[in-house]
Amino acid sequence: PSGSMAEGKVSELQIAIHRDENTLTPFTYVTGYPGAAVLRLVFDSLFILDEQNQPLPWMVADYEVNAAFTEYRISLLPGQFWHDGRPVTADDVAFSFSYPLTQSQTRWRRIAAQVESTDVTDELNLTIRLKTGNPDFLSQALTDMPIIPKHIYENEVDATMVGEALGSGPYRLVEYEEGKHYIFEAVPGYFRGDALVERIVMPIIPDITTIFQALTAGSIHATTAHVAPELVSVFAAERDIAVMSGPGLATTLLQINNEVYPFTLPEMRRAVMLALDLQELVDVVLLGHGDPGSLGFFHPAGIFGTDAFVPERDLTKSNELLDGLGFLRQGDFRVDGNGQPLSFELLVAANNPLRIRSAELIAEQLKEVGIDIRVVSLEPTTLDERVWPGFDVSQERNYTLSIWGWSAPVQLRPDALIQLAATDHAMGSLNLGGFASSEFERLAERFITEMNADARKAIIDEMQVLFARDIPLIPLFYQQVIMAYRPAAYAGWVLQQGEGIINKMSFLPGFARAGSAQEPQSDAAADGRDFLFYLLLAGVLGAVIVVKGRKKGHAS
Amino acid sequence: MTCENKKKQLPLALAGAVILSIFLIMAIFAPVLAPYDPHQRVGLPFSSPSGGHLLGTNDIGQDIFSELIYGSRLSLGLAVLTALVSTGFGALLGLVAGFLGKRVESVIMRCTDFMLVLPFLPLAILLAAMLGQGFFQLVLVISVISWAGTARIVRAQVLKVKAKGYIFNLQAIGAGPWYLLRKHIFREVLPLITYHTMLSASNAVLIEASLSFLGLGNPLLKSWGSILYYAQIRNAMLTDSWLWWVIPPGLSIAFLSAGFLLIGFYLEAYANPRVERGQIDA
Amino acid sequence: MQVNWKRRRGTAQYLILILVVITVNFALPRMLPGNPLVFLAGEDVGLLSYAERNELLSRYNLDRPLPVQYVHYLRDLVTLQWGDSFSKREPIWDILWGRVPWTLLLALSSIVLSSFFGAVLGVRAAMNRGRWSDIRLLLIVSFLGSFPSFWLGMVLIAVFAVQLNWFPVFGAYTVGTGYFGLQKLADVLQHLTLPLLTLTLLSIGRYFLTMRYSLIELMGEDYIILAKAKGLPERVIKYKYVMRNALLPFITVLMMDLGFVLSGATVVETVFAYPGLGRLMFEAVLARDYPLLQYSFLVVALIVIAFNYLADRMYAYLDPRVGEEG
Amino acid sequence: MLNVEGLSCYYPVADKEVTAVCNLSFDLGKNSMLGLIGESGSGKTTVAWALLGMLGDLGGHAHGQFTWKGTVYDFHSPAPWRHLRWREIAIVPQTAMNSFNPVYTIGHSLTEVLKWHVSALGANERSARAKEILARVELDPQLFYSYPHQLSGGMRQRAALAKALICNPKILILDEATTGLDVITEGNILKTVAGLKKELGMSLIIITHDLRLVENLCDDYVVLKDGFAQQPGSPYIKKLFSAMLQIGKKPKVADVRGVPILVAKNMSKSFRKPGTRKKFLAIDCVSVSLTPGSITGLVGASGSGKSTLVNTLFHMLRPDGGSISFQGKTISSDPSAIKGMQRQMGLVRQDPFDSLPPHEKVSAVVAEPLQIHSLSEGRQKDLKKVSQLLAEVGLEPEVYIDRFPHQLSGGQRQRVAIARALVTNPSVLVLDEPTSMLDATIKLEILQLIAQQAIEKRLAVLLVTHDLAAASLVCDHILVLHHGKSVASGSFEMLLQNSSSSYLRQLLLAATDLKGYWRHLDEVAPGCSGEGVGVMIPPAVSLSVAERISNL
Ligand SMILES: Nc1ncnc2c1ncn2[C@@H]1O[C@H](COP(=O)(O)OP(=O)(O)OP(=O)(O)O)[C@@H](O)[C@H]1O
Ligand SMILES: Nc1ncnc2c1ncn2[C@@H]1O[C@H](COP(=O)(O)OP(=O)(O)OP(=O)(O)O)[C@@H](O)[C@H]1O
Ligand SMILES: [Mg+2]
Ligand SMILES: [Mg+2]
Repeated sequence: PSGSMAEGKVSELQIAIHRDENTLTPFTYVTGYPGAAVLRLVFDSLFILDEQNQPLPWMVADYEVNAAFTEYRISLLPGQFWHDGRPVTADDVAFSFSYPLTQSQTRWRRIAAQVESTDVTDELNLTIRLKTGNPDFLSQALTDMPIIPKHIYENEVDATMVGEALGSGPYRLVEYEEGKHYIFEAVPGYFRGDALVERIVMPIIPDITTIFQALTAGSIHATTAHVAPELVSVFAAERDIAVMSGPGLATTLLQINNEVYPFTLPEMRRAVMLALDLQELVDVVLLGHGDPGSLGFFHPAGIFGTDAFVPERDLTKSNELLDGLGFLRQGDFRVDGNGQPLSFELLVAANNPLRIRSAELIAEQLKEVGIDIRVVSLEPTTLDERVWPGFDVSQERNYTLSIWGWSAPVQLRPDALIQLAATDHAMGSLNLGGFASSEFERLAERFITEMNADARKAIIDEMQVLFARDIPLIPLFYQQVIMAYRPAAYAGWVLQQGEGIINKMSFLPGFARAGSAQEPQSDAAADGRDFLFYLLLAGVLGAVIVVKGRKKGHAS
Repeated sequence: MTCENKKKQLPLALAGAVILSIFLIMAIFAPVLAPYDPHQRVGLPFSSPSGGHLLGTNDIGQDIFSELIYGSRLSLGLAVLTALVSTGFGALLGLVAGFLGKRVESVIMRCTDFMLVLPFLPLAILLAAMLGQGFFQLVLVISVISWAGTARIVRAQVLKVKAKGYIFNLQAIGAGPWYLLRKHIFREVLPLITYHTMLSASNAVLIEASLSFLGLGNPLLKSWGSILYYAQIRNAMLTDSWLWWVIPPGLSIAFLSAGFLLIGFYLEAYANPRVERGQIDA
Repeated sequence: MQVNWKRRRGTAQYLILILVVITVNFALPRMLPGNPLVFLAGEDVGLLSYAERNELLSRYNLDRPLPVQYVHYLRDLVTLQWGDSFSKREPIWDILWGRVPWTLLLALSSIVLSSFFGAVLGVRAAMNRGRWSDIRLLLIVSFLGSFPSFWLGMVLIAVFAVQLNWFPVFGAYTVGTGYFGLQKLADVLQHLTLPLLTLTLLSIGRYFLTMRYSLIELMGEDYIILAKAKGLPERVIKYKYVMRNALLPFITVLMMDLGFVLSGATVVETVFAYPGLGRLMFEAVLARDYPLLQYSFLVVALIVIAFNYLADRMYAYLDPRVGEEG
Repeated sequence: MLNVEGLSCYYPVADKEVTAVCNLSFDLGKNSMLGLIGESGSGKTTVAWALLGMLGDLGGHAHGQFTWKGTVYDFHSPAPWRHLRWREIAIVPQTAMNSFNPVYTIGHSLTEVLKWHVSALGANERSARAKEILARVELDPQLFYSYPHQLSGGMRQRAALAKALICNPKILILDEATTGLDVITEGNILKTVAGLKKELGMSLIIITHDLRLVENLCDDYVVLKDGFAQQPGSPYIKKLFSAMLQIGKKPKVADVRGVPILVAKNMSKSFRKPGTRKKFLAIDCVSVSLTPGSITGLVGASGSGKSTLVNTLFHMLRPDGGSISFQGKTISSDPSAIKGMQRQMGLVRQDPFDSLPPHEKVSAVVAEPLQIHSLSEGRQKDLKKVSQLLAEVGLEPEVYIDRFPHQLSGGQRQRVAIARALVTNPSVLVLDEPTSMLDATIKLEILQLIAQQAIEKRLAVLLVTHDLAAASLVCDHILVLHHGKSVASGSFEMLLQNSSSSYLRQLLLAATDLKGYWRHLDEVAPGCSGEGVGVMIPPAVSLSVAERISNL
């Protein structure tokens, strides 16, 4: 039930969310996507990321950063209120940057840990002082940290006990039923203008196929779920459904355990890399709706990436490298120096068909250079436990190769490569392959102390070069973010790169796209389904006739 | 009427046998019958049926027809093996429990109670983590969870049969429990056991598919269930491809269990000769 | 005296069973690879320092030796202080309360429907044993029961929800409406239809076959033949007289099915986004949410045991010859 | 009232049709009683079921016509059976003992019929009527609350009669309905039925082997032989009637006393009283001892505990008290000892419809004890033995050996059961009403067979019977049970002379002369023991068992 109201406003939208994100407070939500994304409808942050993931002042009227990147002076825009009517003050902001330290929620805690002190000047002004200078604090932390109401949290020892999601964002969470739905209502008099959609109803639908059935049926108007590649053409042909797409930032990669022979040898890793045909992966698995991975990890279209590191397949070179290592062919496959066949297990999560398919393709591709890959699918948490035991890279890993993935925010972090490859367990907290390189360590140290933006970018480029040379891991592809929605219901959607269309900008005047109703497209709607329908109808009719016939038989 | 019945039942049993043997032949001669290696990508992903690919190709371009033929190996094997193991074990315990009664019975029954409430999903994960995710592990997992049901039902039926006068009579003239179980009780519950064998056979195939659906199975095994799983997860229902991707494996599973049922039908006539007695609609 | 002893032994056995179940529900989740850290620490769990991780573990008593944890669990269990779920961040009681009614609605109605139709069709088939109508029914029922549940669910959605728009695609009710009273009821029933149909089609086969078998086994009995000679209406003989005798195995199937639908409808609940226990448990398993797992499994286990116990007790009532000395 | 024209009935047996009844015609007048007699397997039961249109349910089919209230119906076509059954024609089937649904109480079964046929009655009225009718057939109205398996064979037969009477049918078919009753009860029951017949203008078809009944009660009779009706006065009919047993012709005393092989001392068994929590003793300190070569008769009213005693002897019921010793050894609860004892014992249970495995052919049924006790000497030899035994009990092996039990008549099943009991050459034979469904000729043959076996093979026999004539003929020793107590024991003659047991006298009186007994009952109040009882008892003549057999 929705209807366009006057002035292009919409009274209600049904947006399916593909998993339960608990009470949707900063301390109870579960995943970065869709959890944190939806959370931002309710909670504001000082800055937000715009369409291109560039920081944009939001709650902030004016700000100033000192040269050492240790002091961030911020003055808030007036007229901001919590959903319970109290005004948002600098005090709340300061509280938001200290309170998470007492909590176990790591994402906020990590930010708060950088803060040495906060200095509240008056109602609307404060200064945040960092322990060490960090030029990325604005883009990484100030855009991220949700501002929470001090009066709600201040006496709470365990923040997860606060069930009510009370923020200052454009939407108020009015109802949450565990496992069933969320309902949001636009907050009147929001300081950036009244939201264009009065009410958002988010049913929780765990099965993606069901979500798209519902979208086809018209019972939902949009969804947090990304459209599967094979559906793009289907939806494109569908009159009532529009599709929006952009590069994806979620990275699917071949994680290599650098500590397991022969992958301890960079040549071996390089040989594997050269034997892979990433474009084929994209074409077959993603049907072209994605981009092949860059060895420098960062998406070429992203902030830090360049397309210089997208590898080309080169079987001859790969073979040469392997031969050079003394891994000679014996029959179909090669054997290593100890006479052991080059045969490895490739672990993959059993719940992710794209990754399973990728693994199968990789096995096929590596077979061509004489490497035997046995794909093993594992229940996701079991896989985690083998690749990333205890989520602690210092613990003993138990795998050789695995198809792994990092979510979109990792692509946005300037220090992503350090996390992925630094030897130090605290810094290289995502270094699942146990990559160790003194050269890289030096780069990392330089990066941390460097405050100049351009110099930092240069170091990142150097790191990417090193990645492309030593190959600690092999990024396979970045799946495009494709979103589908019913334009007749609402068309103001803004696609944030790598994330999707569920964000504040989609709903706020001045940010949302103009021109709501879209022209209906061609009506070549899936004939197959019509056929299915008639077939089943015939089946039901047949059954009815049979039963009736039997009854008659009885009567006589 | 007996004559009619017999005449009618023989072709049925034959039909069942034919269906099963077709699948069996499919399984045994898969390499000969299948046009392609089902693990090989031989066409464009998601292509429609054509001369080269009778049932089109799947999401990465493997030939669905070949997948189907090779799938019969695993599905048939899984169905038969699980059915035999779980019903065999379950029926045996059910018979013993129902007939011997007393302490044996209550111990066995508490075991079945326990099996019935044993949480299946964690168990499946645990066994998969400990034993791996191969074919035999799958057989084991599915058997472990399904024998208890058979045991309970068989036991309930045995209790009923045990109360019959002729069993009482035979006991009186010295028939021991094993003798009675073997010669009479087993025979009386044989149709029920056959049904359960058939049900567990098709159930095994379904459980395998469902495990895949939940991301707990092994979608790498080429089975009918995994073909369906990919069809489902790659949204075959929203495109045209359901016609050649979803219907054939679905029908195969259905025909397999129909085949088993028809055979069971014949067995039942053997176990209970009073076929023509007491048909109320006569 | 003797009876008394027997009963006491029976009770003891059930106590042991329940204790074993309690223990297994404690141990099994903890034996799984992985841990619930990701839900305790949020998404950036990899950034936890060593000390932070330890602190977190100790806050939830996860660093204690298992026996100690077990004792804690037992204590919480009996004092009914079940605490919060790791992944849901809500009291387990509340979570269960939010789910159990829906599960019961789905489970019970599917059991009622499938047992009813299974029984009726089973009687029909048995009465026509060996004839075409029997074989036809047998084939249809076995055929329908041979499709994977997710597949069946999807087909139903595609036809009845998307194409015909007769039923909603997902959920247990329309979200965000002010329905109440009859309107609400109609809405809930509408949402119930498709998942119910799926579950029913799936489990009808068992009832059908069990009923058919039990009847055929009875059909030759002299008292059934006499019942007909007594001029009782056919309907009465079929659906009352004869069915009563077939109840013993039938009830067994029924009680067992209950356990299955309570916790095993995961797939159907997922496909239809139905907020039942099955999906909850499945998510809890993936999350390694120990407390939620152990208590929800326990609740289901107790319900199942209770019903099977009931079934056992009913045997003697259902067939007075059973359970007497002989 | 009812006119049957050219009734033929067929059963399929192994792809062939056997004709059970051929071209039978008869009339049944209003308020009349028709006897349907003939030897075992001649088609009597078949006729009865055909009249209810039930042959189809037994696997057979019928041809012919019948006229009912002026309308002609075809047996073949779906006649208005629904309206005829029970309201107009009711039956006490030969399977009466097995005709109650075991999961319902007797009361439920009775009221159910009422519910569907006499819709005007309320629930309370229905149960009142049911209890009343139970009392009428000499059953304790409390049995309303019992389950069928808690009743003795005779009690079940009477309950079946109650069920048949409860709707006041116009025609009542009694198919061997009194075989499980002692003569006194039988007399009383028949009197009740006769009374009802007069009262309600009911017609009866009585199927029986007891020709005295036919002689004394029936207005007319039809004699069947191999499915064909016999002309009145045909030699076959004469032969049939001459074979009637006359009690008292050859009584005897025997003292073949040896060492008893089976001794049961002070056996007691209690059951719960129906509808209450109280217990009663079904057998109360009863002792029996069986000696090789002798036949012990166990007689007593229906429900007096005979079958219960038999069951305890076979360890199928755990007695509350008492001990059993076999071949001098006390048999405890040790299974192997029990099995060893059971191996040497043969058993024929009271209800032949409930004691044969339904899914085995006769050959397998009879040979089964050999299998059980691993006495089998190979298929061929076993089969030969079985054939021989079947022939001895009067069943042609070629015809019957490949049939299933449900394809046999009641008497045929009884004989199969006897053959089965004899197949292991047991040393103790326990027979619970083994000849109740047999006609006089075959009965004599069977009794002769048993007696012969007793002598030749030194068999100890316990014969439970209501047929005092038979008992007096073959039994060396008789034990009389009354309400679970052993009230008298000794040789037949001794018991007659020592007339302390008025109960036995009554029994004998009734057995000797039915008409006289009935008259006697009419004169004196029911249940009394009159003066002239002794008069009818013939003088005792001592005869050895061997002589008795030659006399038979
Ligand atoms: N269902 C059946 N199938 C095949 N033959 C049958 C069936 N029922 C009875 N018969 C045969 O039909 C003949 C007549 O049987 P019926 O039961 O009418 O005999 P009866 O006169 O009642 O004998 P009895 O006095 O022993 O009860 C017998 O030879 C019997 O073997
Ligand atoms: N299982 C039982 N439960 C309760 N009462 C029983 C049970 N079996 C027998 N009785 C009762 O015990 C008494 C004796 O029964 P029994 O069968 O021994 O009689 P019977 O002498 O064989 O009679 P009949 O000649 O009628 O067969 C009856 O009153 C009967 O109701
Ligand atoms: Mg008869
Ligand atoms: Mg008796």
